[in-house]
Amino acid sequence: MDFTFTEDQLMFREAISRFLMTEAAPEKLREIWETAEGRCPELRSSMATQGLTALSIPEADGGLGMGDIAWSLMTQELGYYGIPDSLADTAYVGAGLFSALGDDVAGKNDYLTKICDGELRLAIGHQCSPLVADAHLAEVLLLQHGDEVHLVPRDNIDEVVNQSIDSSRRLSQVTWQPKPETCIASGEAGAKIWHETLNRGALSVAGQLLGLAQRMLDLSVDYSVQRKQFGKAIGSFQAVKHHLADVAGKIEIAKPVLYRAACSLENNHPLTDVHVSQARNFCSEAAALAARHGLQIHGAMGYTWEVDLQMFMKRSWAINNTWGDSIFHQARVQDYVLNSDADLAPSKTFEGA
Amino acid sequence: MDFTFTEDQLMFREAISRFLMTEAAPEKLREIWETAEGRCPELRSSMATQGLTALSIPEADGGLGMGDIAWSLMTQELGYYGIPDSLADTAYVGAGLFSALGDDVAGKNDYLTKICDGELRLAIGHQCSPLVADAHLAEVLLLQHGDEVHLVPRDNIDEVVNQSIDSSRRLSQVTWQPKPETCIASGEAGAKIWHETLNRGALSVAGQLLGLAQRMLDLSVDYSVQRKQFGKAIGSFQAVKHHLADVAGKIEIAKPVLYRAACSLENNHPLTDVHVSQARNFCSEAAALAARHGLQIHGAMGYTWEVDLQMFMKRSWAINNTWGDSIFHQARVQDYVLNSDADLAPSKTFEGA
Amino acid sequence: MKLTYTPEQQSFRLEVREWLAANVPKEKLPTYDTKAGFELHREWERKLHQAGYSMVMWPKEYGGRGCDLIDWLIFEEEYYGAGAPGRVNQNGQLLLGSTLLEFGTPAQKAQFLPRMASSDDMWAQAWSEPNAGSDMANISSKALLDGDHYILNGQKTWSTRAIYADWAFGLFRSEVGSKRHHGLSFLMVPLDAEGVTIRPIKALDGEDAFAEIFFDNVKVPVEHRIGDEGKGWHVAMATAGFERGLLLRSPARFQQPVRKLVQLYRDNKASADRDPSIGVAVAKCWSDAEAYALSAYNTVGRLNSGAKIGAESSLNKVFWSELDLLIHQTAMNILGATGELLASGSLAQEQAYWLNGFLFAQAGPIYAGSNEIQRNIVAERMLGLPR
Amino acid sequence: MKLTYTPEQQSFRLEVREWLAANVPKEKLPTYDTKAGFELHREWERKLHQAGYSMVMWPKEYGGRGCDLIDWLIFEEEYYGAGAPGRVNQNGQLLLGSTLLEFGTPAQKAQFLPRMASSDDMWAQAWSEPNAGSDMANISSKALLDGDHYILNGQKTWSTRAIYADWAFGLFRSEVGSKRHHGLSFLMVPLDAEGVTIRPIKALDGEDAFAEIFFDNVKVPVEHRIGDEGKGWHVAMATAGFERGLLLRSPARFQQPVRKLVQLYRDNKASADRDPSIGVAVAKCWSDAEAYALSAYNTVGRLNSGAKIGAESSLNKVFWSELDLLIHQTAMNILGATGELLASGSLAQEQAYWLNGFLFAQAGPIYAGSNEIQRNIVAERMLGLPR
Repeated sequence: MDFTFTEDQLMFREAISRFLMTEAAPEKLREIWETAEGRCPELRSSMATQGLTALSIPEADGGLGMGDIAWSLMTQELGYYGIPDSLADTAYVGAGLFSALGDDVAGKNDYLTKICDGELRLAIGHQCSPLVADAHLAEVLLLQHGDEVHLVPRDNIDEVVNQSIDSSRRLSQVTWQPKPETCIASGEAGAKIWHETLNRGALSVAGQLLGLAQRMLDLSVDYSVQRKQFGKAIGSFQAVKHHLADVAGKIEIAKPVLYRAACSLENNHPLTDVHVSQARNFCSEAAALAARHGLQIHGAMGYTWEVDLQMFMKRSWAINNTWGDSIFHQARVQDYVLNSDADLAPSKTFEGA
Repeated sequence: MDFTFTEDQLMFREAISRFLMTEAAPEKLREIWETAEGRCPELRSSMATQGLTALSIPEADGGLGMGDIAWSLMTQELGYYGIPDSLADTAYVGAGLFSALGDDVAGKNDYLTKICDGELRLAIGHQCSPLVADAHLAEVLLLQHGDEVHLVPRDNIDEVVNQSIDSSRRLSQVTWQPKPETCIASGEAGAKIWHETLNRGALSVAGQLLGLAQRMLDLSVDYSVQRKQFGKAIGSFQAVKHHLADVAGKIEIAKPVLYRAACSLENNHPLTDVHVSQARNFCSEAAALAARHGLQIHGAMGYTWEVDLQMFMKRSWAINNTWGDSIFHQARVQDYVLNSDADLAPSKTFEGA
Repeated sequence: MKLTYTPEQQSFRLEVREWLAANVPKEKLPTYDTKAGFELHREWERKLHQAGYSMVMWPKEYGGRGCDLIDWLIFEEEYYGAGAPGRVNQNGQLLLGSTLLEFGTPAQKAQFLPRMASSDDMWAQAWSEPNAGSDMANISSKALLDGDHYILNGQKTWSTRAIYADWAFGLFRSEVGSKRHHGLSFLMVPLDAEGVTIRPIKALDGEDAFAEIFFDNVKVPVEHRIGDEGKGWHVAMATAGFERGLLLRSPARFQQPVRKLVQLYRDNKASADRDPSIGVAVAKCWSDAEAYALSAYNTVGRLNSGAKIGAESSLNKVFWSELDLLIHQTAMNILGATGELLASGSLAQEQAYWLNGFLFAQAGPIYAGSNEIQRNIVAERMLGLPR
Repeated sequence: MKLTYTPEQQSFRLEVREWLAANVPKEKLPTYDTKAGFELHREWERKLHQAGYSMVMWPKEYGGRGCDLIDWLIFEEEYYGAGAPGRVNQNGQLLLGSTLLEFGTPAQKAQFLPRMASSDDMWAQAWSEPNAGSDMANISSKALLDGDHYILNGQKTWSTRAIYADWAFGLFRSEVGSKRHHGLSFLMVPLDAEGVTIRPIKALDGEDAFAEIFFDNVKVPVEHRIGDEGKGWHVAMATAGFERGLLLRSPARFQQPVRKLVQLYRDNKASADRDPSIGVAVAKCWSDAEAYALSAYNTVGRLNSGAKIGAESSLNKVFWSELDLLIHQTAMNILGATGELLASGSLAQEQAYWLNGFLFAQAGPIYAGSNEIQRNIVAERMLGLPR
């Protein structure tokens, strides 16, 4: 029983954090938000250079061979710095999907290598949403058709692009024709892949939401120390203190829940579904409260384009219902507690159902 | 459209309030709490002398001829002063039940007169609860058997008395045999009487809960002004202010909801069920928050027998699930909103379904 | 207590309903936070005014209809129920209008109210300053009396739609060296006056919804002061009370989105019921909006019996702003993955209604005095807790 | 990260489970807030101690078992899971015990810990004073050094079960004229010493759960001071941290009632599901209790890696106290009309479990430092906001 990260995991997180702090400062994000595509190829390349795209790739394929546990730290960093990129969908969720494919799938290793090198842009269309994020830039799309997994070149789809409240996001309605030659998994194997992909996507969102929550808390703490009203820093008012303490509480309690879910997913725990949804719910709640109280503490300033808070709030609102919406994840936990006959004794925390 | 009380109604409330303030001070309540029966016949008599027992009785029968609207003020006073008596069950709910009986029911007017004169103690057993309050002292019991209303002398029942967290309350499991000679209403008429009785009981509870909430708020405000910590009155701390402001908010919003429900019940509004449950829910929420924040502000003192707050908290906890529990009243509102096809346009506030 | 409408009230309702059915634009007007949208809303206001529906509770001589507050509530129910356009001039009409009716001279009323009712004059607030937000008394903009004029210098901010407006009203420090609530005067300023500079502030959604107003030796005649010299705080507090209270946010303003929320729920019932907290929240939204409506009718009844609105207006403001958050959060939960979409896309007309409402609701606990300040006011003024 | 137990941990769990199954009293013991119940609980503690389960994480030489914190969590899971009696001496064992282990001299440890482990000595806290509740530094009880003794004068209050206990520990002002956190010493006082008077305080439920302790020239040898003269605040703060943190309220303390709540829900599903907010609350209780357990294992992992617990312990305290309220409020909602019944009646064994828990939960946000104070601590020490 050891609920800690390895030194390697912690050091890699630290390195990525330092890197993103300089490479993805808020001014840079604003620039990217203003572009037509909402994305910056150079940023992706530089993240690849840092090894982020290689994280999930098996060491045999030239990657770092880390897994969901390591990603539960990294997605927090992507959230914290508000990275406007589909990196997690590609290098974490997509890489996980490719890895789960049979070795007979043509080009599987090539794709993994391209992901590892930061050369592949992909988009994933899961039935949990009618929208596909980043389809406008993807080279290939991984698309769901029932239990089938299809790997579809961009040329073979039609898309209508929508804008999001988060100016960096593009969400497409994708029309396409499933064909035998694009099908790379099906039946039970395909269903399992989609099931696991949804969990991985949800965990990616959870980590990003938690990072966003921490960023919004930090911005709000800074603001409350600087901003004066009634002759003193607003951070000295008890109402402000308690708002921020409550946000800190939501963040701290969400962390172990996220980490346990990552551990369950990495180890095929029988209750992975419940653990992932639980993690997503806690992280979602942390981000929602961080946004709400963060805005409240920023006052009217927080409601402006000029102050950075807005970028992180909007990201948190935008991704909150992706990779399974709130209803889906709440229902998975409720069903387990209310409609199963699971023994919920205190000794069962780490056991299967 | 006139959402105000008459001068008569307001003056009567004022008179009752002044009367109870002196006759039912906390020391008096403590005395009654210590008695074996938890009730004080003299207090009932003196309330009768003030006209409280005559409130619902038609003027023709020697009463004041007021109705649910007036009672929505009076029940608040009973709650505010924590009156340990089944007065509302007798003089409001019971009187309403007798009044609804056919004129052919033997003794109907005698019972009304006895209620009016403060000479009758009755208890009501409705299927919403397995318990009958005040059966241990009742001369007669009004008991439900399906759609039938039975008027049963105390001698004809067996009872097992339970104690409540509220030391003044006695709740009995009553065993009895329905007989033709005790049946005073049945069929559609009986069902209607029980239906209306439940609504009236719930409204009585709602009013008392609201009065209790106000009392707990007042006690907490007093305490927070007197009690000093860190060199100043705790009422000057923002956390305390906001706790109490939130209680005040719950109380103020509950009032018009209570009054509207009373008006609906008095006037047979088609949505009376929904309005009564809505009122009970708002008043219940106000009392629950007043207890929670009241105790929090009193700190450990609030957790003692010595400080008066406990009597009002316990009353509020004890009666909260009487005359329809929380589940019942929440479900009635939810069903209306979620499962009916009611038009909820802004113009429909005062219209029927 | 009699909670039914009189025949007169019922026929007023029908009359309003019919007029709105015939006149409300079929297509939603573009947002009034853009110049084009602003002017289209002004046109709509003129149309309303011509029909006598602009300010139903003002006296007829000032462009109103002389209705009582029950009629006003009825009007609002019909107005929101019909999905009619947002009221672009309401900061003036409701806040300054009420103030002028109470404190204005006959000449001021005659000069300003009719043009406000018709929206020939559009008004912006000039309350906040960079260092006077929640601490509203910390005003430093100056108005020095110079013969029959004030000379204004300083800066106001968070002035809603000031870049498009004709006039602004607010507090200025008119007594040199005065502190806090003392020595302030309540002034009305034409925004085309020499020395006025207006810079837009881009809001969360990218629109120029607010502005900063800079005053550089702006000359304003003494006749544009409301109330006595140096007594502006008293006048402003009355206005702030109106703002927090009933007028700015009539119950129908929340009942209408609740009605749409219930419809959204009913349309998506199979999916929404998988998480029962959704239905619970929808029912709570209805119940709260209904309670707010009841509270409004109750307040109007008491006002008609001679009562005054006190710190309850602060409770109102906390209540409706939190309700508005819950309504829109619940809608976002029902919409799920498509909730983040802007109106410009392929899927998103309904979504955009909710997303815009969600964004605007986020500001509710902040504007018109933050909810923290409102709770302080309730605790101190209503409950008597020490400052 | 490896979230599975070692074979040793698994066999420790089974060993504990078997012992508890064989030894936990079949009938619930009477409340330890009465003298008779107190002594029955003392007997139970002795039995636990004889089996080596009293203080599993203390060193063996002091009556413990030398287990690590993971084993302790396992023990707690089994202990609560078995419905074993409440720990009557835990204020001493967990709070003072931890303090002695960290700050005690070898002689103090040898004298006090074994008798505490066996509950031959029962301990009461003596923290609060009438004017030092939330403002814990406002202590005025005095301990004047006189040769090799302190002379104690003053009053303590809210001392849980002090009328039955053998010893008390707390802070006394030992430097004349000192203020706030300075000049305090941490002392242990035998409650049968001359000059000690104990008066019970009747709690909400009518039992003598607390007491006031009066000190009238009570002589206490210098050897009963923990830590340095005048440095008691530092020692006490470590103890308070333990209290708020993990030790006092292990996750199993909440997981067990949640398990029973889920059972209560399942047993009453048809009725409870009429209001879906019940099921939502039950699921939230499970999820929160589970999260608290995960947080505990995570904290233990970090402690084992050399980290210290800081202001997180304040977050813990807020979290579990609010969870406890929700668990019991939800149970009361499911029980409905019978929830108010005391155990003495005809219907009410199950009800009384929940009612007692409901009442005790009400105190959670108050004791061990009110939740308002905890939130201040988080804001100031963890987030760095100004005082």
